[in-house]
Amino acid sequence: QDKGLISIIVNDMSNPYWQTEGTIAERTAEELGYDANVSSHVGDTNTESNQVDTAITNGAKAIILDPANADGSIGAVRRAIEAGIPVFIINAEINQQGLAKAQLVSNNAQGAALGAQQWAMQLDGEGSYIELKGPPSDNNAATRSNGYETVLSQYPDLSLAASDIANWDRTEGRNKMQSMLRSHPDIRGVISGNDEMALGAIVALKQEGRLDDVIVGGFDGSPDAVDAVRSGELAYTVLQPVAVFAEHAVKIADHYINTGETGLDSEKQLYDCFLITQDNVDSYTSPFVLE
Amino acid sequence: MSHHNNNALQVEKGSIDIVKILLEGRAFFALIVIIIVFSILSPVYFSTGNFLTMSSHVAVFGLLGIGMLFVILTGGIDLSVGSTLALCGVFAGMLLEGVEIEAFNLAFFPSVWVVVVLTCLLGGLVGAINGVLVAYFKVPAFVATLGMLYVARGAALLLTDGLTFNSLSGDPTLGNTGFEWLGFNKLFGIPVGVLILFCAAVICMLALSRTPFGRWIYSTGGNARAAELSGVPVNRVKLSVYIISGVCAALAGIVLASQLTSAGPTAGTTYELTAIAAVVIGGASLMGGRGTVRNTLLGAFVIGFLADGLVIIGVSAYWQMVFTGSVIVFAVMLNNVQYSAKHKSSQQAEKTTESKREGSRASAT
Amino acid sequence: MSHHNNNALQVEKGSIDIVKILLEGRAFFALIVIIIVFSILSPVYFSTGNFLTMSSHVAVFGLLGIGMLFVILTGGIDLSVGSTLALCGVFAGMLLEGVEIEAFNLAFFPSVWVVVVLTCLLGGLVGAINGVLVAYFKVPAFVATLGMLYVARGAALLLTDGLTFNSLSGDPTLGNTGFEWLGFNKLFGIPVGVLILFCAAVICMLALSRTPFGRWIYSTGGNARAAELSGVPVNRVKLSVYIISGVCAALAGIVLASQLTSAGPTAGTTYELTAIAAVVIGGASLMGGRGTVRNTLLGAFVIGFLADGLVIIGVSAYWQMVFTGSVIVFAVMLNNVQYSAKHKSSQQAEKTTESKREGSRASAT
Amino acid sequence: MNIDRSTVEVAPPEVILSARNIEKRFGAVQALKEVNFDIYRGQVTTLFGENGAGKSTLMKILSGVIAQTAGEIVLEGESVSFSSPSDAEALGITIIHQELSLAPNLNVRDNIFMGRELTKGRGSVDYKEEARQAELLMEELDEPIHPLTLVEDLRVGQQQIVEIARALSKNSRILIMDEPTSALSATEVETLFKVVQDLKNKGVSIVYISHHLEEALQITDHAVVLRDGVMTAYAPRSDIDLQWIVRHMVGESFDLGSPPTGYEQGSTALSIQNLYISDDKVAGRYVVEDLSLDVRAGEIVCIYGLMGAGRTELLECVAGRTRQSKGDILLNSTDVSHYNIAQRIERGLVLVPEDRQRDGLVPTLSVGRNLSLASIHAFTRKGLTSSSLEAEMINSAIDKVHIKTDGGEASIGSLSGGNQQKVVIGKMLATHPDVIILDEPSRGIDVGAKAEVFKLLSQGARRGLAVVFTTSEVSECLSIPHRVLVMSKGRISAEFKPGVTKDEIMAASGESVAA
Ligand SMILES: Nc1ncnc2c1ncn2[C@@H]1O[C@H](COP(=O)(O)OP(=O)(O)OP(=O)(O)O)[C@@H](O)[C@H]1O
Ligand SMILES: Nc1ncnc2c1ncn2[C@@H]1O[C@H](COP(=O)(O)OP(=O)(O)OP(=O)(O)O)[C@@H](O)[C@H]1O
Ligand SMILES: [Mg+2]
Ligand SMILES: [Mg+2]
Repeated sequence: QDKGLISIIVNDMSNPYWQTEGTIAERTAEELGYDANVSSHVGDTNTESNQVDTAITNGAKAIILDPANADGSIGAVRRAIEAGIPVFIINAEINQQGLAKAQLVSNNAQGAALGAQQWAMQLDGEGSYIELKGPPSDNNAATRSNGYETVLSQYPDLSLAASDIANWDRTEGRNKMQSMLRSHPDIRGVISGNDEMALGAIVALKQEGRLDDVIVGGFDGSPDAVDAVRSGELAYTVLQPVAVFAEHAVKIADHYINTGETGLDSEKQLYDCFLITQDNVDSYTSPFVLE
Repeated sequence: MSHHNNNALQVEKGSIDIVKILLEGRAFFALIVIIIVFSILSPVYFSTGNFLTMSSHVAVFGLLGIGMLFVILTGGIDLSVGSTLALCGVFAGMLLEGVEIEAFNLAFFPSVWVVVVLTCLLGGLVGAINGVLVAYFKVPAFVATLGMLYVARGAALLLTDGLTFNSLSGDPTLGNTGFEWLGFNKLFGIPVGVLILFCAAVICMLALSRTPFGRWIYSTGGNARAAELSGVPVNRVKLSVYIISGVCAALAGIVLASQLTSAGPTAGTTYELTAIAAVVIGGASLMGGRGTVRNTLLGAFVIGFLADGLVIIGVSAYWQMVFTGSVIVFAVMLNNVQYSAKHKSSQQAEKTTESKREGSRASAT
Repeated sequence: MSHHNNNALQVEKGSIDIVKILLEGRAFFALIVIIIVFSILSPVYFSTGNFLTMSSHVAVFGLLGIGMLFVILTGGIDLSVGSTLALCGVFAGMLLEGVEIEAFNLAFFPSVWVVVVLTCLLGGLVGAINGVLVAYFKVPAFVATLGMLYVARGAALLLTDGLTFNSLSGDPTLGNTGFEWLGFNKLFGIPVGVLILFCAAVICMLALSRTPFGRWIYSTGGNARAAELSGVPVNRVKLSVYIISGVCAALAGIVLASQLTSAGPTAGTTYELTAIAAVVIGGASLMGGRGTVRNTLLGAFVIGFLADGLVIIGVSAYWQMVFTGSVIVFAVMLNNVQYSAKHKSSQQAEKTTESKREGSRASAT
Repeated sequence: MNIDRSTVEVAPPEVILSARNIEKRFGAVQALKEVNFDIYRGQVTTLFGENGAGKSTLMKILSGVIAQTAGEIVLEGESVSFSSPSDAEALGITIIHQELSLAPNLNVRDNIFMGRELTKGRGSVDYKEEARQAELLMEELDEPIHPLTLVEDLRVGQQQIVEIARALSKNSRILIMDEPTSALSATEVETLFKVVQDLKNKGVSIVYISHHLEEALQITDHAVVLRDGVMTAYAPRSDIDLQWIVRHMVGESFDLGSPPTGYEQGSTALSIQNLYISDDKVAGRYVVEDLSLDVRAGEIVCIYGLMGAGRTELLECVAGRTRQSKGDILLNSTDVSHYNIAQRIERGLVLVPEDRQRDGLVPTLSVGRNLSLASIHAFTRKGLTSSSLEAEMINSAIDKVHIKTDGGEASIGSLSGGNQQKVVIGKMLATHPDVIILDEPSRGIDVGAKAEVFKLLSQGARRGLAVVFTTSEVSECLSIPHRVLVMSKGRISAEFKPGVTKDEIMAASGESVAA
C-alpha cells in the first residue's frame, strides 16, 4: 500500500445508495494499491470543503467527490485543483467545466424519462397523480422532476394533482403522502424523486388501503426499493449504475495518476440508468448491480 | 402560575368537566384557531379520518414531548431524544430481524413484546447516562444531552452500518410477528400509536398529579435546595426524569418504526426541538416547576395539526417552515397575554417572582 | 467560576502573561490533549499549513460562538444563528449577482463593501426581532429564537427558491469584485477569515472587559433585577446582545460564502448547537453572567481541531459523531474537575447556578 | 385615619420630602391607603410596621422603583414624579433595598459602580479610580474587603455592607435604608450607626426601616408606624418607647414570652458529641470545633452568636446537609451521622433553615403544597396521594401555626415575610418531629410574628418537642429558652440559665458591650 492516498468524499453514508458508492470506490482503490479514506459531507457544502481541505493536508493523490451542491461545491473543487490534486466528480455534476478531471454521472434526465414512460404506461396514460420531490438545493431533484415533466406533459390525460418536497426522506414521504391523500383521494399514481420517498408513500397508501389502485414509481434502485418491486408494491425503480461509475472513477483516477491523463474523450461521462421492473428484478444480484 | 396548580387540582378532584379543563389548557386557543382556519381553507381537513391520521403523526412528538416535560419540570432539558429515538428504533429492528450469537452459532428471535421491553430498557439506559451526568457529575443538562445527541446518533449508525431495517413484520414460524400491528392497525377505530400515546399520557398525568414522585419533581424544579431540605431525594429525582425521557423516546422510536414498517438510523433528526416546542407551547416554564401533561399534549397537537394542515392546503415547503416558526412564537405569546389577562394570577405571578428574586439574591451568598 | 472574572481582571490589569491567560482558559487542556493526540496519530496534523487550514474552518464557528457568548452571558440563548447565517449568506450572494429594480428597470451592483455592510444590517435586523421578542414581549429566549430558526431558514429558501448562488466573484466592469478574496486569500500568510475572526474577537473582548456595556451585560446575566435597580438599561442590553449575535452570524455567513465561493440556503444547519457547545466548552454558564471571549474561542478551536483531526486520520463518519459528543461532555466535566480542585469556587459555582435558576425563573414567569 | 394625638403638639423641623395621600394597589391587594409621610432634613425618620404593612412599598415609591396608584410626592416644595430609580437618584434620593440587589458573579467594585460607570476617555471604564473609591468606602464602613473579591464569596452580612457602600457612594441627600441590618452583627451595626451620624451632620436626610426595634430607637429622630397600609401613628423620638411602637404596630402590647414550665422534661432527644466541621474554604480550619450538646425532650435551647460563629454550619450538619469531619450526632440515642436528610426527617429531626427564600420555600408551589412537602407519605395511600387527606392536613397546619392566607391554594408570593416563615415552620412541624432546630427563625419578621413563632415553639416543647434555635438578637435569648448557649469561633463559649443579663451574654460572645 505505498501508492499514496485517495480521498473519497460521498454525500451520506447512512443512505444505501451513497454507501455503495463509497464502499465500492474504497474497495477499488485498495485493490489498486492505494490507501482510501472515505468521508461523507451529508449535503453540507461547508463540511465538504473542510473535508477537501483535510484531503489536501493529507496530500491525497486524488479526490473522488460526490458534490454536495452543483454550484456550492465548485469552490472546494477549485481549491483542490489549485493544490494540485486531481478531482474526479461522481454521481452528481458541478456546474463548471474544466475544473474536475472527469465527471462521471448517471444520466438522470434519461433515467427520469425512462421511469416516467414506464409509469405512464402502467397508468395507461390517464389519471391524476402526486409527485414527491427532493430538496431543490440538490440539482438531481430538479433534473429528475423536469425529466418526469417533459415526458408526462405528452400525456394530456395525466394531471398533476399535487406535489411537495419530502427531502429524500421516508418519514416525510409518508406523512406528506397521507396528508395529500386527504386533499386528493382520487389519485391513481405517485411518482417519486427517489426510492426512500416512494417507500414512504407506499406505507401511507397501505395504511389507507389504497396501494392496489395506486401505482408508485421510484428512482435509485436501492435494495429496499428492489424488494418492494419484487413484492409488487413498487411498480418500478430506476437503477443508477452507481456501482459502475464509482469503480470507473477510481480506475480513471489511477490511470491519471500513472499517466497524467484520464484517457477520456470528454470530461463529462453520462452513465445510462436501467429500469427495474418485476420482469428483470431477479437479475439484481447485489446492491445497485444489475447483471 | 397559581393557574397551573388549579389545573392540577382539577385533575386531582377528579373533575371531569372536559370543557373547563381544555379551556384551562394554555395551547388550547392556538389549537382551536388552527383547526378552524384549516377547516375553512380545506374541505377535507375537518374529518374524523384526517384527525386520526394527524393524531397518528402527533403520537411520535407527543411521546417525546411527555418525556421532555418531565425533564423540563425539574429545570433540565434533553436534547438527545431525537437520537435516542433512532437508536432504539434500529435496535428494535435489529432484534426483530433476529440476533445471532456466533459463540453457540444459534440465532434467536425475540417475540414482539420482548423486543418492546428490551428497547424500552435501552432507552432507559441512554436516559440513565444523561441522568447520571447531570445529577451526579453536575454537567449542565444542555451539555450532557447535547453530547448524547451525537453519541446516540453515532451509535445508531454504527449499529446498522447506516442501513435501514425493513423486514420488521417478523415470521409466524418464529413467533415474532405483530410488530407492524402496533403502527398499522386500529383498535376501536383508533390507530394503535395514538392509543399508546394516550396510555402513556394518562400514566404520566397520574404520576405527576397523584404520586409523591410527581410532587418531588415539581418541588425539585421549583427550588431544589428547599426540596432537598424537605427530604426530597433531588438527585434520584433528576436521574429518573432522564430515564423516563429515554423510555418515552424508545416508545416513540417503536411507534415510528412500526408506522413506517422500517427502522432507519437517521430517523428523528431535530425532533428534540419539536418536542421542546410542544412542551413550551403547552405553557411549561423552561426554568422548571411549571407545566402539565395535558398542555404538553395540546402543544404537540398544535404543531402536528399545523404541519399536516399546511401540507393539505398545499402550502410550499418553504412557507411551511415560516408558518411553523411563527406559530411557535405566537402560541407562546398567547400564553403571556392570557397571564396578564388573568389579573389575579398574573399579579401573584409578579409576587412570586418578587420572592423568587429575593431567593436568588439570598442564594447568591 | 470565580475564576472567570479573574480572567477578566487579568485583561483589565492589562496583564500580557500569555501562558497564564491560556492556562486559565477552561478549554485549554482539552485543546492541548487533542493537538497532541492527533499529532501522534497523523504526521501531517502538526504543521503550520494544517493549523491555518483548520483555523479557517474554525473561523465560522468562532464568529457564531462569540455572538452566542453575548446572548448566553445575559442568560439567554440564540438557536437561530445557523439559519441567520444561511439567510445572510444568500442575501449577500443575491446582492453580488446584482439586484434589478423592475420599476425603473435598472439593475444595480453594490460593491463588496456595501454588500458586507448591508448583510450585517440584515443579520442585525434578524437579531433585533429576536431581541424585541425576548426583551419586550417576554417570550422565553429558547422559544423566540427557535421560531426564528424556522422562519429565517424558510426565508432563505424562499429568497433563493432553494438554489445556490455561485457567481460571487463579481465583475471588474461593475466594480463589485473582491468577495472571494475574503475567503480565499491570505494576509501575512493568514487566511482572511481567521483575521476577521480575530478582529471580531478583540473588539468583543474589549467591549466586554473595558466598556460600561460589557459590565451591563455581565450584571444583567448575574442578577437582572439588581442591574435594573442600579440603572442598567436591562431591556436595551438584552436587545443589543441579540443584535450582536445576529451581526456575528451575518459575518460568519459572509466568511463561509466567500470560502465556498457560493451561498446556499441550507448552509449552517445545526450550527447553533456547535456554537453553543463552543461557548459551554469555554466554561461559560448557560445561566448567564459567566464566560469570556477568549475561552469561547478556545472552545471553538477544540471542536474544529477535533473534527478536522478525525477526518485527517480517517475515522469513519459514525465514530466522528461518537467522539465529538464525548469530547463535548468530557471537556465540560474537565471544568468541573478544575472547579472542585478549587473546592471553594466549585461550591459557590453550584450555589449561584441554583440562585440563577431561581432568578431567571422569575423572569420567565 | 386615626393619627395619634401626639402629632399635634410637636412642631416638626423642616420637611425635605413628603408623600401626600399615597395609594398603592397591586391588583386586588391594597398595599397603601392615603399615606402621608414626611422626611426631615438632616434627621433620621424610622418607619415601623409589621410584615406586609407596606413599608417597603412606600419606600419603593419614594425612590422611583414603582409608581404610586394615586397621591403625589413633594420634594422641597414642588411636586415630582419618577419614571425610574435613576430619576429619583438624579434628584438625590437613594435606596438600600430590603432584598440584597447585587450581582453575585461580579466583584465588589463592579457591584458598587454597576450602572454608573466612571469612564475615562473613549468610553472605557476607569477601573483604577473605581477600585480606589470602593476601597475608601469599605474603610469608612471599616469592613476591609478587597474591591476585587467576588460578591458571591462574601457572607450575607458582608454583602449587605457592600450594598450600603454602594448607596453611600452615590452621596445623595436623601438615603432610604430598608432593613439594612437584618444580617449585620452588633459591631457592624455600631459602625453603620456611626456612619449614619456623620451623614446626619452632613445634612443628609435618612429613612430607616428595621424589625430590631431597640436598635432602631438608638438612632431615630422621628418614628412613624404603618399598619396594613395605613399610617397609624407619628411621634418624635422624645415621646416614644418600645411599648408605644409595639402598641401602634400590632394593637396590643406583649412580650416574647418566658420559658414554658409546669411539665417534666423527658430524656435526651438530641445529643451532639465532640463535633468537628471543617471549613470548606480554609483547609485544616474548622468552622465548628469539638462541640458537644445535649437537648432533652421538652427543652428549649437558644444558641446566640455573632455572624460567622458557625451556627449555620452546625445546624446544617446536624440536619444532614453537610457531613461532619469528626464526632457523632445521636437522635434518641441512635447514631444518625450516616443518615441522609430524608432519613433524619423520618426519624424526627428537622431543620428550619436560616434563609427561607433560598432553602425554605418552593415558590412555584402553593402555600398548601409547601406545607405538605415534607410529609407527603402521610397522605399517600397505595402509592397515590389522597387530596382529601392532604387538604385536611394542610388546613390543620394552617390554623395550627396561624398562617394568614386565603386558603391553601394561595401562592407563596402573596404572603408577608412573617407568614412565609410560619409556612416553613409549619411544614416541618407537620412531620411530627421529636427535635426541631431553627436557624435564625426570627430573621426579617415583625414582633407580632416573632411572638407567635415563639409561642408555637413553647407549645411544642410542652408536648415534648426538643427545640434548638439560633439568634443574633440578645433580647430573644431572654425569652422562651430554658438554656442559652453562646457560640463563638465554632465553640460553645458559655452556657446560661434564663436569669442571665444581656451584657453577660454579649460579653461571652466576644462582642463589644454596647447600648
Ligand atoms: N409586587 C407585589 N405584588 C403584589 N403585592 C405586593 C407586591 N409587593 C408587595 N405586595 C404586598 O403589599 C403589601 C406590603 O408589602 P411590603 O413589602 O411593603 O411590606 P413590608 O412592610 O415591607 O413587609 P416586611 O417588613 O416583611 O418587609 C403586602 O401585602 C405584600 O404582599
Ligand atoms: N454565604 C457564605 N459565603 C461564604 N462564607 C460564609 C457564608 N456563610 C458563612 N460563611 C462562613 O462560614 C462561617 C460561619 O458563618 P455563618 O454566617 O454561617 O455563621 P453563623 O453563626 O450561622 O452566622 P449567621 O448564622 O449569623 O450568618 C464563617 O467563617 C463565615 O465567614
Ligand atoms: Mg419590606
Ligand atoms: Mg447562620
